[in-house]
Amino acid sequence: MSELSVKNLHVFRGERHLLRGLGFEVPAGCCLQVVGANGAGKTTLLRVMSGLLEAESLELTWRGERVEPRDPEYHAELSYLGHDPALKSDFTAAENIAFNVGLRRRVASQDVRSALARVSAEKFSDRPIRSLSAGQRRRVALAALWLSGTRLWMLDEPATNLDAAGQALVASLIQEQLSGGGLVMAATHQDLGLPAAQRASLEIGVHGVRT
Amino acid sequence: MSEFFAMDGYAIFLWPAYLVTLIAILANVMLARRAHAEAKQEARRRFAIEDEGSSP
Amino acid sequence: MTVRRTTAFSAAGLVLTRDLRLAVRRPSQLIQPLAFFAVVALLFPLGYTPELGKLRAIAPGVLWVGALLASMLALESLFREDASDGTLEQFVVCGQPLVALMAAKTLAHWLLTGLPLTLMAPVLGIALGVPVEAMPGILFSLLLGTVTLSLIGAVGAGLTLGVRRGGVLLSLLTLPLAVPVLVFGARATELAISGESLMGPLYLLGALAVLGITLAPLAAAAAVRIGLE
Amino acid sequence: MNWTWFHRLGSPPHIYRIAGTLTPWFAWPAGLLIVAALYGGLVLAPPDYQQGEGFRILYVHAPSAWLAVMIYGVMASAAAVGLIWRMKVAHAVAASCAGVGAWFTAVSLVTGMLWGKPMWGTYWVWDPRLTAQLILFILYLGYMGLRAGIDDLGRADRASAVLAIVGVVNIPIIRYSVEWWNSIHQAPSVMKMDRPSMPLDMLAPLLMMLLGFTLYFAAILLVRLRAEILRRERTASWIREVLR
Repeated sequence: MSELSVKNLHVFRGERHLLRGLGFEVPAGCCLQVVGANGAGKTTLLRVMSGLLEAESLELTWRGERVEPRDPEYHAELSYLGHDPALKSDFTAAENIAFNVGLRRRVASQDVRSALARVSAEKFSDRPIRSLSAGQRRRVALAALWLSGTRLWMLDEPATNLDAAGQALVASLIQEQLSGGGLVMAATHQDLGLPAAQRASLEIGVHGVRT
Repeated sequence: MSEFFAMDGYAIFLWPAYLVTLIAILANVMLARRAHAEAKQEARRRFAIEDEGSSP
Repeated sequence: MTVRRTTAFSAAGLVLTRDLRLAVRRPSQLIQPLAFFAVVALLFPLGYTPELGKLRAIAPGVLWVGALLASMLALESLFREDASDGTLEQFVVCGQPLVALMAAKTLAHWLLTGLPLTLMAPVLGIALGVPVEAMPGILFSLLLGTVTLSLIGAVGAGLTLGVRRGGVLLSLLTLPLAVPVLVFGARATELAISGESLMGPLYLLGALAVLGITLAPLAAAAAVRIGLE
Repeated sequence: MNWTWFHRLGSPPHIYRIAGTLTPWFAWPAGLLIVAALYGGLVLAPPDYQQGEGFRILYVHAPSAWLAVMIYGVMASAAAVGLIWRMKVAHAVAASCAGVGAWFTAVSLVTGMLWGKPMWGTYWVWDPRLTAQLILFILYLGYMGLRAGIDDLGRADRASAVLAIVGVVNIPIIRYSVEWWNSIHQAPSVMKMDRPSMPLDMLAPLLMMLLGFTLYFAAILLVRLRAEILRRERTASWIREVLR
């Protein structure tokens, strides 16, 4: 039985029956790449799995136990990176990371610096987010993700606004997470350069995946 | 009969009150029936879209 | 590396300090409700009468309606900013009880708007002919009242999160729920001005505050979860 | 492709059918009771020694006021059931209540004012019960405004459910605070008519009207419920037979 399994997932967005009876499994140390046309429901799937969106019906099993996607214990082991990086524009990168990760676990300023170094964002760590470019902000968000040390990552287009080096950073962060036994669900068309054993893909069609 | 309607002077307050209540009762009957009819109409439209959508 | 998980209490503390530090960085937002309250209170003499004797009679109503509308004004930004930059979503997903974080945000909102409004009321009271001896009574009743207003407002702000142009709806939802606070508060102020004991309405205001503290964060958490979808 | 969502309690197709068969069983008795109560109230009941014939407005005012409060209670409890057990049918019931409730709150206000005019010479009197009904009307407007403001039906259901529950907790507090506010300011009070002291031939029509209005509401609720169920069940297969 794999770490994360989903059965009978039905989601409506307004009138549209977006996800119809979706089911899949993600073993430990594996990255499930969610692909599909725009508006097919990739973001919806990730938000439902993160407990941010209520599904019509969903049977979610996490580490062998049936859980509700809104359960705080499940959330404690999950990180969600959405379209906009969760950063306060009046704070500096360091302050933002200290807060976002601090909500989850004790964080020392040394940890924050090492996270910023991991995403090579040291040089703009003390400037308010307001003054950073979209790509730089995305790097700061990735630093917080890396530092959070959660087991399950839900990434929605993680490489948006990133240059080639940035995309390579995303791939290496994911590889690092997988080698540590973690799981990743990423909605991205980017080739993450993962070996077949660590990669699975889920096609979300306009009519959703038929069971 | 006419002194019944006069309601010894209270007529201009009493009958409007009953009229307003009657209007509310009838309006809600009509609104409820129309809501149901509209819901059925929408359902037919949805099925039409789905049937034409999913047939290959 | 052993990872020591943040307790709910310290997470709430983090949210509280974050909001206070954010407010310090952009003080203009703090001034607006106070300016609004001052303008509302000072319009009455112009619209009614300069005679302090007459103004004193309507002072309780003016102060409380003014405080109510001013705190309503500040509610709009309670969640909207965090929702737009994605940080509110992290509150839901960070594994901490959302109720605790909502309580922290509401407390921060009260410290930044309710408390300043309360401290400002006596000053405006003087302009409305309120005797100085009444100041403690006014302060204390507004202190309790503004707490409940912030709590009710948090629920309203959460519910209207997912609504386009939710500002007007926020007031429509919040004002009827604030009627008890207004009634007891204005009466407490009236008694304070006339020098009588205001313990009665004060207890009732206290009761409303306690009820608000226990229920409002729960409702606000549910409302925000739904509003963010 | 055939899928249906099974809810533990009251699966939608089942409720839809029951609502259909029950409606006439509520509608007809309601009609008869109301007509009988009208006759009793307008013809048989003696005039009030104080308010004369004017008191007969009671027979439409009191039942409307009762509906206004009772419907909010039904709406809030349906909302609570819907929120706690995630039952769409319960949300459908709550959605069906709001319109009727607001209507009859308005009726109770208008009839209250028409009753107050001969008594106090002015249409609006800050009588505690009238004031409380006015606030209740604003609560209904807020509820309907919130529902209208959210496009997604599921989200509208849950958000309005939270509001209904918060509202119902506050209604007794608001009523108490308005009564308290009235007592300290000795404002005039129109509705001194407390029911038990009324003689039987005055009281009987009132009780019949109350029951008649309640059954009437039940009939309206069932019709609206069918509409709301169809909206929420979207393209469930059982709807095909219904539409045939």
